[in-house]
Amino acid sequence: MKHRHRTDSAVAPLGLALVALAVFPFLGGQFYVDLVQTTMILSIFALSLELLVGTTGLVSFGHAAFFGIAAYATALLSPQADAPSLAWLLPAVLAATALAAAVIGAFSLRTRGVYFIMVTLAFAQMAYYVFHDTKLAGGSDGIYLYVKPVLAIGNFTLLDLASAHTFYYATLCALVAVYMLLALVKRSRFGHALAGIRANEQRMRAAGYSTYPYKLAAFVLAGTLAGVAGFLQAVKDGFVNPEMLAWHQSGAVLLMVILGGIGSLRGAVVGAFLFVLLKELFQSEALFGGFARHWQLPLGLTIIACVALMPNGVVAMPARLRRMRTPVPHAG
Amino acid sequence: MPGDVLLRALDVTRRFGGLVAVDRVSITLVRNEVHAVIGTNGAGKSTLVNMLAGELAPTQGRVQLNGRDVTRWPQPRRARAGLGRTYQRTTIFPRASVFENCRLAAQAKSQYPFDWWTRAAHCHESSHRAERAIEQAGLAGQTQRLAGTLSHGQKRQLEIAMCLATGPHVLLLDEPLAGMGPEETERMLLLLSTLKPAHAILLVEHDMDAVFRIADHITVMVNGGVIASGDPDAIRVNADVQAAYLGESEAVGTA
Amino acid sequence: MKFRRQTFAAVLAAGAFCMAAAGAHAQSKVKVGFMLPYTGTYAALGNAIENGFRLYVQEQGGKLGGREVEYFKVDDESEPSKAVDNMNKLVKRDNVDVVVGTVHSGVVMAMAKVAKDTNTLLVVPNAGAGAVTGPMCAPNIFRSSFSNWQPGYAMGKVAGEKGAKKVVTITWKYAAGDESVEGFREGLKSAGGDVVKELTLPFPNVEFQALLTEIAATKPDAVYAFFAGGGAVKFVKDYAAAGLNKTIPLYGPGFLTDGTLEAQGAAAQGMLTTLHYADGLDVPKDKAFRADYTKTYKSAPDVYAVQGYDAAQMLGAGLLAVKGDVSKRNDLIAAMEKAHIDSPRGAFTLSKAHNPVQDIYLRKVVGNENHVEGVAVKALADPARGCKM
Amino acid sequence: MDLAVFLVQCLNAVQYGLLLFLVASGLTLIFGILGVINLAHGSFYMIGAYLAYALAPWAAAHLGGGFFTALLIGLVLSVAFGYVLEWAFVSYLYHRDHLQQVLMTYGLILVFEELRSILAGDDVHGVPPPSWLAGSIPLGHVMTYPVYRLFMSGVCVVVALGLYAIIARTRLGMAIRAGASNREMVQALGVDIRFLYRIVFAAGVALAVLAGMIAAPVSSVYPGMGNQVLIVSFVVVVIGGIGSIRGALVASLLVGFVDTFGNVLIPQVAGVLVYVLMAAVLLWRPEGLFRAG
Repeated sequence: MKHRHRTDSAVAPLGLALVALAVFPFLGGQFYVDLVQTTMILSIFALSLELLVGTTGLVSFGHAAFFGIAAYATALLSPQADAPSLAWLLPAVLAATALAAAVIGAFSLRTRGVYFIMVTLAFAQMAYYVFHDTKLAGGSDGIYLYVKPVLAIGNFTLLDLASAHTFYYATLCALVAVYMLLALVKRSRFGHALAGIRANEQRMRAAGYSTYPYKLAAFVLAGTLAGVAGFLQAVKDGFVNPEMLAWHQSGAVLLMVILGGIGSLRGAVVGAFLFVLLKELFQSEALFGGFARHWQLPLGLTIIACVALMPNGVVAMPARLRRMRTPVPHAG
Repeated sequence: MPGDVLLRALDVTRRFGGLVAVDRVSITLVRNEVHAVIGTNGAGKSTLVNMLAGELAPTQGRVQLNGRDVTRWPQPRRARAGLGRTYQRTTIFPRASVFENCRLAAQAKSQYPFDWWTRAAHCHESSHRAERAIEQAGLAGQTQRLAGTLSHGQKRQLEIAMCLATGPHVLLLDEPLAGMGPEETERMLLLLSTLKPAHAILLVEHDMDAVFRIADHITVMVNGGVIASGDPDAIRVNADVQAAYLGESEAVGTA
Repeated sequence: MKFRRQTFAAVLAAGAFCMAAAGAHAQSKVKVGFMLPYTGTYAALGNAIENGFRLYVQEQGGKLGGREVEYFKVDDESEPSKAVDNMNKLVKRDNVDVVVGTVHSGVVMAMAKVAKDTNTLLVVPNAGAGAVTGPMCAPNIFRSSFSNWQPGYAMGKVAGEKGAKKVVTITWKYAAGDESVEGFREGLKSAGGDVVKELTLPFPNVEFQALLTEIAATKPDAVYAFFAGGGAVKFVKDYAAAGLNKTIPLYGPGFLTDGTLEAQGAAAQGMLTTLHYADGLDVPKDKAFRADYTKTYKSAPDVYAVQGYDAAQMLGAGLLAVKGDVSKRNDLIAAMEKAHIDSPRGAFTLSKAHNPVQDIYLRKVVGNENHVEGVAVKALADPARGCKM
Repeated sequence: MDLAVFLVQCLNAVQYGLLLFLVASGLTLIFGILGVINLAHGSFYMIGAYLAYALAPWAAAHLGGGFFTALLIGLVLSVAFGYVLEWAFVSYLYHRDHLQQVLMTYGLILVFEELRSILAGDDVHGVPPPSWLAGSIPLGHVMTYPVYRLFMSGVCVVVALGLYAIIARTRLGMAIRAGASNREMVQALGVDIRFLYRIVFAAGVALAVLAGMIAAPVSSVYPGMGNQVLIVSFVVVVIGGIGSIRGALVASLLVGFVDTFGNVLIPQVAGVLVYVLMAAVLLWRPEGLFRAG
């Protein structure tokens, strides 16, 4: 019974959020539609990291590498003049990203704990400098993507990402798809094994799980899904820059995941939206006047307050409040 | 059935830098037999268990499981081949239910890592095996409890249940009685005796009364080497063993 | 209970987004959007540019082309990966008529892309990325500053004329540095010298000692350095501390010493740099500009303020021609193209690719001033390679 | 590269390495003993540099002293600052996981950076070295070596020796070494663990501030200067092995050499070299060169 109740209460706000996102383009101005779309892309990015950090307990500080590699792959594989087909571009980009994740993961996963954090950072920095310092893809100034991809059968265009509306809904679909995929993964045997690895890897090995391939599979899956976000970002902006791979980008997405609440998919999405919302709020000149240019100060203080008051993230807040309301029954 | 040699270690040695933690130890585990390894602190018992389980590679020597050389096999592979172990410090998943703890352990037998569609909870094979292990370990009433809320004794039982859920033939039990009260100890010894017929059991234990009650064979280690090996009666009267244990108590007395 | 509270939270979050979506819609004023760095390394530059722009508008009685001006501001954080969103904030949310920005080259690349896609008028008040008035050039993209190539080329010419045959260049490994060094090489070659060694270090490292040793070992006739901000200060000081300035002259584009002389102190004295602006110019407009700026902002203007000021002038010239009617886009652009900008730096016109065709001054550091020594190259135009306009 | 140039480059490498050590040693202490990942460590370096910028003229005007008076005041302030910071923020982090530490100390970076902008503006400022250290020593025909850089190296060596002496020889050091591995043992030594943590954190902050202050005359002060140092310090700490002062020293020098010679010999890949070094070391020794303990 307990299980059922939990599922119900989780589905209702999710459904509502989905409806809100679906009708948003009819309500908000073009900029806000764009902003929500960017935030959805960030949500996908955060979700992919959640699989590593929340589910598997692998704290990667270099996740932006896959976001950026996918974006660069998109830009490099797209032809200059005519629209590439989504049918081959997306798989190709994801394959490239998965390959990068497999290589980086294979090395990084030899270490653990804080050392893993730092090795992933090191690999991300290497990727950053590859794009920043070489002429491979426009160097530090970045590279353009001129034509947005389409999905067509014969002459019939199914999906043209050049249309803002279509692209918005394509992004929403991608978000839902990634969310559902991860929800499936989390409840599958694979997901339970990952959760076991997070809780106690030694026990999992003693039980007969070869944990390294499991972790590598999670790493590759997370990298590939970050690639979905990178692909969408590149197509949306039409511009890719090395800063997409920079360490502070990895830090920002980690922040979103923690802010929302480790260990739940909702947390990653809520964290991404909250992060963007807070930034918009503090940057608003209408509210803060001239002080808006010091927006990092209230943002920093809010983050500190979040850590102090909401150690388990925002999504854990309702439960926490409830516990504070209901007096704890005294034993005896 | 009795007499089946399930696990055999031949001259296994482990060095850490200049220190020899385990020095040419040979040991044989037979079905329907509890083989206890005793020794002072730092005698190398845990290192030996770790080498048998595959967590630590021996510097020298061989390990055979069911007659096959598994010296180079990593721990998970040995586990899948029927080698189960428990740890001195409990290694349960405290935030999951007792059932899920065992189910996850049992799932190691049918992993299907890329079947992302089937719910883990719907994996009947592992559920079934988990239930059986829980029953065997005497936790039948606690199935839905969170593992972290169990009593210490129950946690030790769960540790064994998780080990059993993987369907092992060989059990390596590292101090299963540590920190247990008399009643819990009795329960655990009873459990071991019910497991004995189908398993070969290695028991590392400090509780001498329990060891001499239940063990069929005892190996005594000092400073990484074996000083005596034999049935309980032989060990009880062994002069070397007495000297070693007396020596230890003397040392404790003067410290 | 639980269900209701969570639902409520979701509604609240959605509502907050919608509320923020409702913006003001006043059409009577010309809307100018500043997309400039207000935090981080380039914050001071962003402020100077905005001040310069506002100063010109203020001088015109708060109007451009007869219409009042309304400002919108976005902090670009010098962050290219957020640049498209930030640009959209001005273009799509605030519906500005023109965007002014920015400092960082990578950010400006993204801005140019959005400006092109949405056909928004863009005036770049600093970033010298060659592509903006090169391959990315467009009718609606203007620059009031310089291209990285320009000061580099001028310095190369001067260095060559001063007899430097073998020159070592040093810069961060990034696009702006490459472009500047490329310009320098062309200038130097045209005057008979050549670059014998190109030293680089990863951006934004400031540990120069190893490369200074390398320079000392190479013993070139001169060194050309491209750095900015804290890196520029540190490089000039390290160069002097290593004693190299006594035997090997250090040249650079003006950014090496602009706005940083207080910090560089004695180390920069006597250094020669080239830029489209200088202290002590014999330009009446400059004297008036400086007096006004100092009075208004209680601080001395710099080249960034001039670039901001001229961005406003260029826009003003265009708006004047169409009497403030921004819908007459073609006429507005044509007027901007033809404008003679009476800049504090000296009058300039715009090239076909919309980059200033301007005198590049040779300047010498004297005290806390980049004092003008003369004109290094008169009316220098960027080659605008790759521009099809 | 002839021998003379090679030797000068070695000097450069050592000198850079020693400065890195000064920043990284504080980080590794806080990391190893308190178990806190402190992203704000770079901010302390920045605060140090701005302190030097603000205090030197003030000390000269009011106390008659120059750089060293400022250095002393700065150190006292930074210890007090570290002490208060530990009490106000960091002490909540000990029983939290690494992720929350990352989050909170990231928040602190933003706060410090904005406070810097509000209090000191966004311009680049120079800090003059004390006049008697302003000279330089000739080195070969063309080049001279600034005395101040040698002084910096000297300070770093003194700090390294001091840290070694404290950790190896004193009761506090024993508690610190024990604290890295075993909290109960610290209590057995009769040291209040909370007090020990507060002291160690304050010392870590003071080391970073000191590094910032003595680097200020060379590096000048500018926005964002802390972030640059942060990442490379983390690299040093991880290569050396978390919590190991000796490891931090060796790793600093290693990074100093790799960076110096990388920039000169293979500038094409200089950017990634330090990270390649870190990845290589960790693949070879997954817990750094020297494990603390």
